[in-house]
Amino acid sequence: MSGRSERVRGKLSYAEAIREALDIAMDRDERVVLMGEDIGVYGGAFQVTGDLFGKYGPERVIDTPISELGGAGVAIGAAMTGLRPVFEFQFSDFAALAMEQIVNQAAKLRYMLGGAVSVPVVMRFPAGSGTGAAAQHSQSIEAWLGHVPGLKVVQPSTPEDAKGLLLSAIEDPDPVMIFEHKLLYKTKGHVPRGHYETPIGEAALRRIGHSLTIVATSIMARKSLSAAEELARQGIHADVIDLRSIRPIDRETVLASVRKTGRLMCVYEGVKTLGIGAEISAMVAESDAFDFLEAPIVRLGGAECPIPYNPELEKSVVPQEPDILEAARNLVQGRI
Amino acid sequence: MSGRSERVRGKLSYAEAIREALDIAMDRDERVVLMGEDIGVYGGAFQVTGDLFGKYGPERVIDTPISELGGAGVAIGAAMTGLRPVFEFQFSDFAALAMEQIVNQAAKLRYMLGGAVSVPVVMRFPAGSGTGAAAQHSQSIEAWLGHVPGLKVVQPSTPEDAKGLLLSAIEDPDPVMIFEHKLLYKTKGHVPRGHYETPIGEAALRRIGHSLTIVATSIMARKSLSAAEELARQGIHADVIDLRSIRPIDRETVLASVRKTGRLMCVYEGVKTLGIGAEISAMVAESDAFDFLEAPIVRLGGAECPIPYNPELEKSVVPQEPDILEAARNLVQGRI
Amino acid sequence: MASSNMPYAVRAYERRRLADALRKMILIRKFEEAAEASYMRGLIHGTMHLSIGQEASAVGSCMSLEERDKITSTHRGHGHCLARGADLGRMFAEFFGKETGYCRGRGGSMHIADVERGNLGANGIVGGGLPIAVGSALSAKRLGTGAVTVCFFGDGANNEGAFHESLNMAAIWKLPVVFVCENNLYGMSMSTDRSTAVGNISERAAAYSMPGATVDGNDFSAVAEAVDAAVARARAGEGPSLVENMTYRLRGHSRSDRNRYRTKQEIDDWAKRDPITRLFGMLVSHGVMAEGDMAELDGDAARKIDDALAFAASSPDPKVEEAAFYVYAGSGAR
Amino acid sequence: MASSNMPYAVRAYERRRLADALRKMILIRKFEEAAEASYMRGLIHGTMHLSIGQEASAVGSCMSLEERDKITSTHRGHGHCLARGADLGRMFAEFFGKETGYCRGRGGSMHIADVERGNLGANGIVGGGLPIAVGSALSAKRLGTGAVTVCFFGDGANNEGAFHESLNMAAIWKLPVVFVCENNLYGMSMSTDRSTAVGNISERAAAYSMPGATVDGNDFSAVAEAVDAAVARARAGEGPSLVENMTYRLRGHSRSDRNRYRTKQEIDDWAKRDPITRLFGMLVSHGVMAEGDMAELDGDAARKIDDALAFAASSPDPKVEEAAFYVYAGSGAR
Ligand SMILES: Cc1ncc(C[n+]2csc(CCOP(=O)(O)OP(=O)(O)O)c2C)c(N)n1
Ligand SMILES: Cc1ncc(C[n+]2csc(CCOP(=O)(O)OP(=O)(O)O)c2C)c(N)n1
Ligand SMILES: [Mg+2]
Ligand SMILES: [Mg+2]
Repeated sequence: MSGRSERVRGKLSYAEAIREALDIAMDRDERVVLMGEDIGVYGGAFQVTGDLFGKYGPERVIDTPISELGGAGVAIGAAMTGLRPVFEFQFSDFAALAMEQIVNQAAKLRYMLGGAVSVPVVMRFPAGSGTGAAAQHSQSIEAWLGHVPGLKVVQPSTPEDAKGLLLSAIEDPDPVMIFEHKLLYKTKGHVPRGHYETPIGEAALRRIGHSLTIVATSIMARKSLSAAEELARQGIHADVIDLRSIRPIDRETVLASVRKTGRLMCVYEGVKTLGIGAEISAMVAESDAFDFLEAPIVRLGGAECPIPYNPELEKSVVPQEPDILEAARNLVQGRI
Repeated sequence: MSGRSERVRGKLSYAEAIREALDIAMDRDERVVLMGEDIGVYGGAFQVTGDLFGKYGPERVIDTPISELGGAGVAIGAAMTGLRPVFEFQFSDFAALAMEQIVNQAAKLRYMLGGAVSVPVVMRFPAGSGTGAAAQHSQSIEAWLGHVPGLKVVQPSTPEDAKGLLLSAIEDPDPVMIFEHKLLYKTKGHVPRGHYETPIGEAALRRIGHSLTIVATSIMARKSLSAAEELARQGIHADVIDLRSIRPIDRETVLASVRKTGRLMCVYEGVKTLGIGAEISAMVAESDAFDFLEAPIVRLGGAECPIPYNPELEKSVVPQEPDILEAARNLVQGRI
Repeated sequence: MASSNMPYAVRAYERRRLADALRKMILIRKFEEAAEASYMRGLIHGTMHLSIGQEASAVGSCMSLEERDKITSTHRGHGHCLARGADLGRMFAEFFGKETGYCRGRGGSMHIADVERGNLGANGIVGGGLPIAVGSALSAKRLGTGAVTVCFFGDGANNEGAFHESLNMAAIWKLPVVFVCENNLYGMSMSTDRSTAVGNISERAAAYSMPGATVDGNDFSAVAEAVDAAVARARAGEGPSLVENMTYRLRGHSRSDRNRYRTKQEIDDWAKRDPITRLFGMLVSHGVMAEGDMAELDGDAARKIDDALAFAASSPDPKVEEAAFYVYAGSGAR
Repeated sequence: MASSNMPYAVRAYERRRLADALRKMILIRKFEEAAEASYMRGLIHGTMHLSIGQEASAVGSCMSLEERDKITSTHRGHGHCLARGADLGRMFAEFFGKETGYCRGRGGSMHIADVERGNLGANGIVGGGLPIAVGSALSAKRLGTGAVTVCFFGDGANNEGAFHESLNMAAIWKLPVVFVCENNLYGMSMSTDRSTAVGNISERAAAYSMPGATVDGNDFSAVAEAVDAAVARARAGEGPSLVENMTYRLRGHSRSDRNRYRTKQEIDDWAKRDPITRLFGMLVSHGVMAEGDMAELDGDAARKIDDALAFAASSPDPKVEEAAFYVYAGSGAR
């Protein structure tokens, strides 16, 4: 839309990139409003909305009471009737309080009403472990929403995508759920200026190799990329796919890579069982790419355990770079 | 416990088998109480509790207000402090209202407290489509709970298992979630008398073949068995595994079968993407059984669509027997 | 001072509007009786919740609504939908699962909606519509449309957390929404005595510093008076209200209800307070209608119902290949 | 009539118990100050919510509790835990993530619990403990244990649906539970003025036909008086109550709070109403203590804290191989 504004500038953090997207969207469209707990003068639990309250005021940056079910429902009702709400959950864990409105209402209304209504709501979920906040503030529950037709679900891993996917989401006529890993908020990267959209449903091939395919989500895409650099020094060359979107999934990008490499590893932070890696694995195993597989499909996911408080324990229950390295080496060297 | 009471008698329906389990458990243990909406004089929306209210009275068969989050939480708090509540959701869809208490509390309390507490609660969820109740009363959301460490999740497909798994669940020191398919309530089968326990975490190999392995859950286990009879007439002999438990999963039974047959098909009613079939497929694809696979792993799951109201549409979005037949034939004849 | 002894409705509305209200109530009754009959004959799939006996609540609560206004409805929502002027044929077509139905056969009775007439939809989740209504009111306020939203819900729904969260937000933000509780004494089998820790649900309004009123929900005029005042208040920017219409469902909760939790006596007593008979009697006694008019109204309604049933019956089913249309924007013709 | 002019606490409790209450309040204060210091020194992971300034609410609310009684606590729960007599060493050990901690290092500050002393646990979910408390009260009633449950929650939590559902169920079933709202004027940055559509949260009690009272939560005696009465009522089988303790957290919500939503003036004003100073002053003025006693109490507390910190620091970390112990019964030694 905003044409030739793709000049690169100083790096922005992931949180700043999100804030910039919100600012741009609010500036171009009066209907965009922000809702959530402590997003006003406090600037958000993770300082994502920052001073947007100062710029747009309480009419458009709306602090909600601690009422996740109701708050999400209000955003949904508002979206049905002309606003474009972006609702921030303080932690993705609290989605558990609002599943009824997200799943039974937002996801299904268009369908149940035979297309007579749209629910263009965006919900943002700070997710993941690594902050010492323990079991009720550290979950990765994107797989729940990825299982729900009617929703779109994305997990940006870079500042550029955080902005572009959010701008896409706000334009989208359907409900879009954005999982933002808390440890990413301070990571920096180049972010194009102005308005641009990163398409929902497209994975990013971040690195090209031939020895194996690594499909990773969110912060695991970064860890996998970094591991892949080290692997390359050891003569193992990975395709690294940052999935970005888990509903819909970019099937073709994954399959094309697996057809080339013959080896697949999925890396994700959510609990391994029934996590996103299960879907990627199954999607490949049922496709024509199956015939190209030279080894079992490896999943590196979170342990079957709530997130513990102790920092060493906490690290031990989600994949870390050394785990990725080791699993990749074993996979390529036929040691599984 | 109740020793030699395994005499076979007239058939019971699935609903009657559940009621019998509740009755036995209440009779042997004063601490067992039932909670849920309209489970008292009304007998439950699906007449599962029936006249237990008449027998045990309002102190032990407790009608709850329409407050799923609070009701589930009360059951959890009661379980932590000495009762053995069995909580009935009127429809599994309403679990969406109680996810916070189920997931953030029941599943995690033992862990978060370092083992200092137990949450021996049982929750029952009438699930699935086929009754014309449309998108908010027909979901199969067991995959959400299957993704949550700290819970146990089962899906009985026969009256015998419905009773045995429920009795196991009530004895279990951890929270057990039972998904009961609504279309199964009236199906009949032999049910042993008295107290017995069907172990949680064990699949049932319902039929022995060699051409392919069908792993199915809940009502799909019945449909698959029936399809397998027809397949046998056509010279295709399936191992049919009724998974019964989706957390934990009986890995060995599935892998042993796949090592034998070399072909795997998963049949489940939940939405295909990120449904239980994804996990089964991935579990096999990452195991040593991978080397025995002679064909891609087929998943027959629900369509990427809420459950529609129109009866023909409703049938079309979940696997039916002819779909199973066709998919199995294609798999065995190498046509996928 | 004679006029002040007249019921509110007679004072407030023109004859035409009073007759129209009665006509709508009769239409709702006949519509549901016809739906029930179709159901019995196996023409309707699934379940169905009839509001027979509650027509004054539906129609009375919508009297002062304008085109721009919105409602959110419930699983027991046929009356709400018709009160806002929905097309009978498209409603029956929906029950029959037809492509011409309001939801193209995908929703059924529990999701009946008529978005063009401001009905944002019935809801299969008890309490599900409450936050949505508040969102609709938030839109109206932000966008300055002047629209008011009427949010219907049952006595059972008042114990859902969504009730509490919704009323609180509506109040702190002074939103133009009217919460209309249709208290028919039971949430399925549970009486409000057993389920609800307060005498009148309207007393809960105080917990949100909003006005609350309990009225005879089978008295069309009383309902209209209370809701009109609440709508005016909302329209004037003074915030939300809670109105409780005391009424009764003469049928069971749904098809599977064996009425074990209430007595035949109670049902009979309430049948005597039939809201249609009462409104008709009032209109006759105030000279708005004549005794003989009822037959004509009944006849009119019956004809409309027959036409609508015929339309629905002859409508096409949705195509099975199109089962997954309308999950996302752009999938499915519109 | 001199005695009736005496504060409730002085009338109701023996000297020993009054001194003990003050001792506990001081211990809580010093404990949290030490935790804060450890946090600053990077010894504590994650986040931490301090209740400095709210000690009278924690200790006053537990005065009439017996061993069999239960409490449910919140994310701001150190005071509640210590009020019930928890071991300081095991608490610090938990903050340090040690195997000797109350949660074996798996829970941290937000999940601190002491089940043996009836503390069913802090909760990271605002409002999460409310239904659990009701469940605990249901157990007590069914099993006839005579136990009362005190349910702590914040002003912010009062807008969660769980609040509404829990109070309603407690009331309809007349359960032995006391809801203690610690109203410190803010839920994170949102003042109750902005978040809550009612003047005093205790007014919401009427929506559940239970008694509600608002007291000065920094006045130990006022808190104890109100909660003791509510506990007695619960114990007598007369059902639940709601008590609102008006108090203030002198620290930020958590480490990341920049206090942008409140003024320094406000904080300073509240600091002048320090509950510890006030209780001590009261005890001195009624001859229960002497001015000079404070130094000894402080010294005692400091020594206990030092010992506890030493215990925690020297305790072993949990083994990484045992990270997934305690997910299910039987996994992990006990
Ligand atoms: C969240 C939720 N819980 C339970 C149900 C099942 N259910 C459908 S209607 C109903 C009773 C609702 O009572 P009320 O709100 O008084 O409405 P009424 O049926 O009396 O019109 C129940 C329990 C549901 N649909 N949604
Ligand atoms: C369900 C839920 N929503 C939001 C949060 C984030 N959060 C933690 S404490 C808090 C404020 C709670 O306010 P209040 O209940 O008044 O307790 P206080 O912190 O003032 O003691 C918030 C919003 C949470 N932990 N859980
Ligand atoms: Mg009702
Ligand atoms: Mg507070």
